[in-house]
Amino acid sequence: ACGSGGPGGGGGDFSDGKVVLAVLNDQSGVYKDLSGPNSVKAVEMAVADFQEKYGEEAVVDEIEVVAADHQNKPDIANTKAQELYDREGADIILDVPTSSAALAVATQAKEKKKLFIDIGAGTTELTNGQCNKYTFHWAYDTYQLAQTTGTAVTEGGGKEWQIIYPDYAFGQDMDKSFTRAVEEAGGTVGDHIATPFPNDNFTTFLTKAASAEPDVIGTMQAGGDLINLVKQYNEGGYAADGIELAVGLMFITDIHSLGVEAFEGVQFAEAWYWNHDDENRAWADRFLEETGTRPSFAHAANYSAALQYLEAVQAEGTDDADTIVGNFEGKEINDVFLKNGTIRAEDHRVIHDVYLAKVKSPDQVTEDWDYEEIVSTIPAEEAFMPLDQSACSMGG
Amino acid sequence: MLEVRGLEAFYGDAQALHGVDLVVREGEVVTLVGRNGAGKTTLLRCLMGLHRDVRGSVTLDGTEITGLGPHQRARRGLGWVQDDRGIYASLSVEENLTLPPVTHPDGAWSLAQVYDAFPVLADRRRAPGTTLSGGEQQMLALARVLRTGARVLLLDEPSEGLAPVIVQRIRDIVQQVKANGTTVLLVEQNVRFASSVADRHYVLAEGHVAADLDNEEFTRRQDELLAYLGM
Amino acid sequence: MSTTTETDSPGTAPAPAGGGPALLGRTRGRWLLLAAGLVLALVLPWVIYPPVAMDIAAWALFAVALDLLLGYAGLLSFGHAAFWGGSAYVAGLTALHWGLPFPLAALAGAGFAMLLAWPIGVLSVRRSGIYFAMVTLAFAQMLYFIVNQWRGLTGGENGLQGVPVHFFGLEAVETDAFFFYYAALPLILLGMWFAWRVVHSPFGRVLVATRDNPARARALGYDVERYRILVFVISAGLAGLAGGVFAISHGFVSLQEVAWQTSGKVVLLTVLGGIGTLWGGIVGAIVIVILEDQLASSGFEGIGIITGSVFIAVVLLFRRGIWGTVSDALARRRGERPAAEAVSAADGEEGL
Amino acid sequence: MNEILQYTVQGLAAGSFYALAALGLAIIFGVLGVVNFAHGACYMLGAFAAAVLMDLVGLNFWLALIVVPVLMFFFGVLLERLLVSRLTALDPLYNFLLTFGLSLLLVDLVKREYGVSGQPYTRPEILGGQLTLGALRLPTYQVFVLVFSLLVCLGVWLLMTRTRIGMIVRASTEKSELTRALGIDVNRWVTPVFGFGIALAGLAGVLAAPFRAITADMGSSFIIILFAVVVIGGLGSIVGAVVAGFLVGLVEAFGQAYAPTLSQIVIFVLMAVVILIRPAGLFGREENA
Amino acid sequence: MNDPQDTVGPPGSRTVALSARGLSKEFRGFRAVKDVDLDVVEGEVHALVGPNGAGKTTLFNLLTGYLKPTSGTITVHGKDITGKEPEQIAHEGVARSFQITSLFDNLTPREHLELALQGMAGGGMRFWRSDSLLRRHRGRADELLEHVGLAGLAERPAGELAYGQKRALEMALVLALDPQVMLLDEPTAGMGREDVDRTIELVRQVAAGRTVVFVDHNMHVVGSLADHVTVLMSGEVLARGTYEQVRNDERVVAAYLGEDTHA
Ligand SMILES: Nc1ncnc2c1ncn2[C@@H]1O[C@H](COP(=O)(O)OP(=O)(O)OP(=O)(O)O)[C@@H](O)[C@H]1O
Ligand SMILES: Nc1ncnc2c1ncn2[C@@H]1O[C@H](COP(=O)(O)OP(=O)(O)OP(=O)(O)O)[C@@H](O)[C@H]1O
Ligand SMILES: [Mg+2]
Ligand SMILES: [Mg+2]
Repeated sequence: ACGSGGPGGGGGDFSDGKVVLAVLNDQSGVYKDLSGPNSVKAVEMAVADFQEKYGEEAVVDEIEVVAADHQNKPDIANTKAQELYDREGADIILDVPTSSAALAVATQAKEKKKLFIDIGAGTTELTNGQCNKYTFHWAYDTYQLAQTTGTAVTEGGGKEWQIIYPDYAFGQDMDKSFTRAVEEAGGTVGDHIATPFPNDNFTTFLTKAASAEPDVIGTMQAGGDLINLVKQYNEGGYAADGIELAVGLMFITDIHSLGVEAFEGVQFAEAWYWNHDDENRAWADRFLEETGTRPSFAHAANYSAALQYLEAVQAEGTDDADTIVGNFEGKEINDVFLKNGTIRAEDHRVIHDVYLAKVKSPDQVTEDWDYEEIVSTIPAEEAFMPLDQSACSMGG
Repeated sequence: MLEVRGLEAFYGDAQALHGVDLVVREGEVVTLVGRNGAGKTTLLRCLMGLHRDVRGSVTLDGTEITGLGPHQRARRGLGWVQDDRGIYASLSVEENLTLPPVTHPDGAWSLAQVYDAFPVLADRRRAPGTTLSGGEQQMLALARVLRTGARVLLLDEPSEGLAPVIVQRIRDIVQQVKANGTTVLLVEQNVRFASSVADRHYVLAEGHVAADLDNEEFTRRQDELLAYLGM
Repeated sequence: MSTTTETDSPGTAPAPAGGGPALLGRTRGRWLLLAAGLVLALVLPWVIYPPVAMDIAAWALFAVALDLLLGYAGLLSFGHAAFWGGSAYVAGLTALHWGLPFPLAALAGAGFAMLLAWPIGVLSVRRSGIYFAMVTLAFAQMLYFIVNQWRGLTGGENGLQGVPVHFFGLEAVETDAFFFYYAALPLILLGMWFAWRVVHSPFGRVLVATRDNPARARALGYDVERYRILVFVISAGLAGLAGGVFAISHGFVSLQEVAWQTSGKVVLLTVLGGIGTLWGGIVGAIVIVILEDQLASSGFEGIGIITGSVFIAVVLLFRRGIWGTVSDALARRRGERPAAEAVSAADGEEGL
Repeated sequence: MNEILQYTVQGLAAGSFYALAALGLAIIFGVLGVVNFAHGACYMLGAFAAAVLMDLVGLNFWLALIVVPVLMFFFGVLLERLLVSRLTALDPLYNFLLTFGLSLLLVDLVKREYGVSGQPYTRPEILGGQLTLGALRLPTYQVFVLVFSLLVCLGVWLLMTRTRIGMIVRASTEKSELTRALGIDVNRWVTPVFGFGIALAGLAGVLAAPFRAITADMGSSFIIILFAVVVIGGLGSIVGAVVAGFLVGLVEAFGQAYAPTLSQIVIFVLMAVVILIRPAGLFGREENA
Repeated sequence: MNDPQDTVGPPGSRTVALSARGLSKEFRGFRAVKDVDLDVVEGEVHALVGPNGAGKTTLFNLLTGYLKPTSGTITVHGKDITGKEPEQIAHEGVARSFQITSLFDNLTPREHLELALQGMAGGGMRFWRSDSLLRRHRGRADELLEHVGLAGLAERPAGELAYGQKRALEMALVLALDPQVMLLDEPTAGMGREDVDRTIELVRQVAAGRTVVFVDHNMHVVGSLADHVTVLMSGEVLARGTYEQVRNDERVVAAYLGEDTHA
């Protein structure tokens, strides 16, 4: 059952007479490039677009964007979230990468009965065991990553797999989802090799995995560990032996910083790519103007979430959280980020079309940030965890 | 050779030396006697430039060395043996000996000379310095400054804790060194030892020079001094 | 020749009996200070956002616990996150699964921290100085890996979420950070009082002696290792109490609590406040927790630049920390001797 | 059998990084009594310097192996003069804390300047590919790292034990006041030695550049393992640092191969066992308390 | 604590207070102490002399647990203490002083003694009591300070004392432990003659009813104090007997005293 708490004051439709969007993310740590300060920019773009679109018609004049840095520390995220809701009058918190931080903020959202749309975190718990009425998960999750890469690569011919995964919750989730996806697509998974995290030496693991002579080594490492692994995969000369590398989680910022040479031919799941179609590209051009860089999927998703929230506010004429939740649930959306998007009412997961991408070779690259080739599109319904597998019950 | 004027030294708020004046002439052996806590060690440390909190002037060979750092003073010919000997644990006996640079090659002892004078050191030349016994360490420390050829030796209680035979050996060495024309300023508690090697004696009491005696007078007034100084 | 009075060379400046804080030199001053401290503790959530006030209180106790070990036994633990975090998990788990009221959950956590500290202490106190720091760091790291792997129990890097506050059905405390603060404060104060008691006990005196000259202490019949182990366990227990309260107040426990950065942070608080002052850590906690909170909303990238610089500045310029510097200045004005640096250079034990 | 050989070489190659860096740590500790917490950050700076200079002035790997350690040497000299030297008379813990602060600062400065994603790096073509020895196939680069660092370790060991420099360095460490009074200008030695230790960390960083992710955080967990290495080897023991470095590399590789979930804990268990049996470390000198 | 009955051993009873059998110590191949047998009779003052490096300090370290013997056994009043830790041996009534002074630089002499007295009384682990407990030792502490001539310096941190004063404090600490067996390593080293005489007097006083073993190079001290002398040389016992016997032993003269024998 849904929570029954209504807004405190009956008279005003807007708390404090304004709408406050808060971006709580990592402004200095590992997710800085991927979302960080530029996510705040993306949200500001959404506000500007909203104000331009409705002008005088807008139901609220004052829209404020505030930002805070959680430094990837869940306790800071937790305190900051409370502060944003209580003191800064935030009506919604956006982004929050790092699973533990996201889960902590979700708990606060539930306590304070305020909205929270997560973009940066990958954990399926947000829409599963730990879901709640006020929390939405907008862009991607570990299930979707594994499902996308596992299915698409296997169907593309990589039948025999070895999986190397980091031995912590994210990696373990990914390993399970991957295995299921691969097997459903008709492939087989040999060894599941757990590695320490963080780790800078994967040579032993790669040797072990390659000794089974698989078609594909699936790796669930991320960030610096992924780079370590990819470099050592390249040094080991496994590509020449016909062993492909498929990656669970990779961001365009990774490719940008290391160069396409390092990742050439690597396949991975992508939630959104700036150069995929004209609509994306047009928005990416504007983003480039604002920030001097091309957007990652997280930037686009932040824009989308902020914009859709404001649309809901406009439609309902209030920033009351329960009303907005009502507006959101079951809504179908198409915007620059969400293609065939639906906000599932049952678990608040936002499903949309996602892609299997492949890193271009250096000679295919025609301009800065032109790194990816979209190999296939996975329809929304297939990419995300089916409802029957979710343990979400909104009452709890 | 060595001249000290108005030397004052402080430990925080406490003053340890209250204007010490003394002169050591070339080739002399001079002792510094005084009861525990009189400031003898402090004086030597000041001469070596190891004490930061000082006032007054020190000249060596007529040149003012007051502002110089310890290593510069060493290079000008001051050689110091500290009261707790200062043997390096991380260096072998031989390395302890070869560590200090030879500053005045004419008077410098060779390794062979050292080993000749102190056969124990030769036996244990590979052993880490501090595994020697207290007395062996004292010999090592003395031998070490002799190797540099220092022209003025500042020795802080070199006979302390040594077996009588060794004390005799040390005395012989001091005499030998003196015969070579080296100047020695010696802190001593052992009056017999002091009077057997030194030309003159400064009596230090409560941070200043209480008396300046030649050896004859020193021996003559020994009992009176002992009573006065509690030595 | 100039007369530079360098009081910061250790060993020359003596400490008052037991290296105790000179700020509390006089009985009247001591009472005034105590009263001021209590008032501060009581009004804190009125002037500072209550969850932040709670963080300050918890970190302050953590720093006091560390100073008990660092300042009075001369042992720098760089692995205290193990006890703070270990306790946080136990407190969280007991509250979550058994529904323990939070004071009991925090005490259970503290108990666990002490149990954990015992074997670690037995192994670590075999070395002192820098070695001790590295060994404790390594053990804490080991716990980190275990917590991370034991996902079924701890939630791995997602953390242990949804830890409830139980407080005998008192709803205000259970839901409102402001009231929770007052419910938790007695636990924190109890911990601080206990640390004070330890420092000013016969045990505390011996501890200082073992810090300054362990070989001598042994000749006097004191089993130095036993003293060190006991103070390690006590310190861990207090750190655990703080960690337990902290976890409950946040409603979850994350890997962050057992990570080495947490150990580093508490060392920072202690050093900033002043090593060997016992209460300095409180000042350190106030400064750093507020600073971090402010920085988080300031848009400034790179907290490490600030904390790193603070660290460097304190070590270079105010080695006695805020509390120590102020109390020395007061002591000097009264014509007393300033206290010596708690960590003395005399300890050549770990030489090459 | 083949695999065991393979793991052995891989373990030793990974150990090379530990050995080189631990050697620098040991030398710095030896001379200044300072445990340099910023050593991991210096390793990171070495890798970054290689990458950034390649990007800016096209400095190649071979030159980087010389230029970067030289730069790091001067960086170390600067650090010593500006910061570390101010604390020499004090308990080594203060310098430990200082360098801890320094590592936070350096890492975040690099993040601010270069972001958090990795830097690209290309190694010379000649070090690419595989070496085949019978049935054994090894990446050329790993073999290079192993041989190169063994040579460096040997050279440093000879320098410290067989030369006057080494002797002066050890003496200055132990009793700087006395060493001065014996006519040696200690400051002239302490500073370059600190720089030298930092240069070794930087060198390890350059070697890591082609093979590992060049990120601001790359030194953060590295330093922790490095501490375990020196505890196992015996703090301040040069031989100990090198042997334990390679040993830890091996233990890690075999742990990863045969007990992956435990592989990280294994190193710390090893450390605990060493402390239990030989508190001073495998090569540390036992001292009477 | 000392039981009055058994401290004053009648001179004839010849109970052995401290005994070593076949004691050896090897340092990385170097044998500093070789197969030493030593019996110290209750109530006597026993001097240990020998050239530098003979192994005296090492023997002391073995007897007090700071070093573990390579072989051999040590007993105190018939009780085997081989391999025990220093603090345990202290509790067996064996106390020592150090050749190189070893004090708590930040503590005053009075605090040193309070600490020492409390160590023997036990209760140092009581972290829940107030440290004013220590004050009950103050009377005895001041008495001891008086005894060694440090009464005026009771409140000065030990780090500021001159060497001779530190030696005196060192001595007071040993006394504070009220041991049955006292081991003094060069108690007069670095002292002026007056202090030496005062120390001799002091040792003589406290030796009443106790067993004392000491090392000293000052033959004057050995001659005035020792009932028995053991001469060590290269780690082995070269000679033993009364002072008179030993100083006339040719081997001892040759190896240790030199021709210049009287002090
Ligand atoms: N580190 C110190 N801090 C404070 N005072 C000191 C320090 N070292 C020495 N003093 C004081 O300075 C005075 C002189 O000491 P010094 O060591 O020079 O005496 P000394 O004549 O060498 O005595 P001894 O014969 O015992 O070696 C003494 O009163 C002593 O207490
Ligand atoms: N830790 C050690 N390692 C190696 N050798 C040692 C060690 N300690 C002592 N020795 C050696 O053992 C021998 C005996 O030393 P010890 O200190 O017992 O002599 P001592 O009789 O006390 O001499 P002194 O009267 O000069 O103090 C010496 O040759 C010394 O070098
Ligand atoms: Mg002296
Ligand atoms: Mg001796």
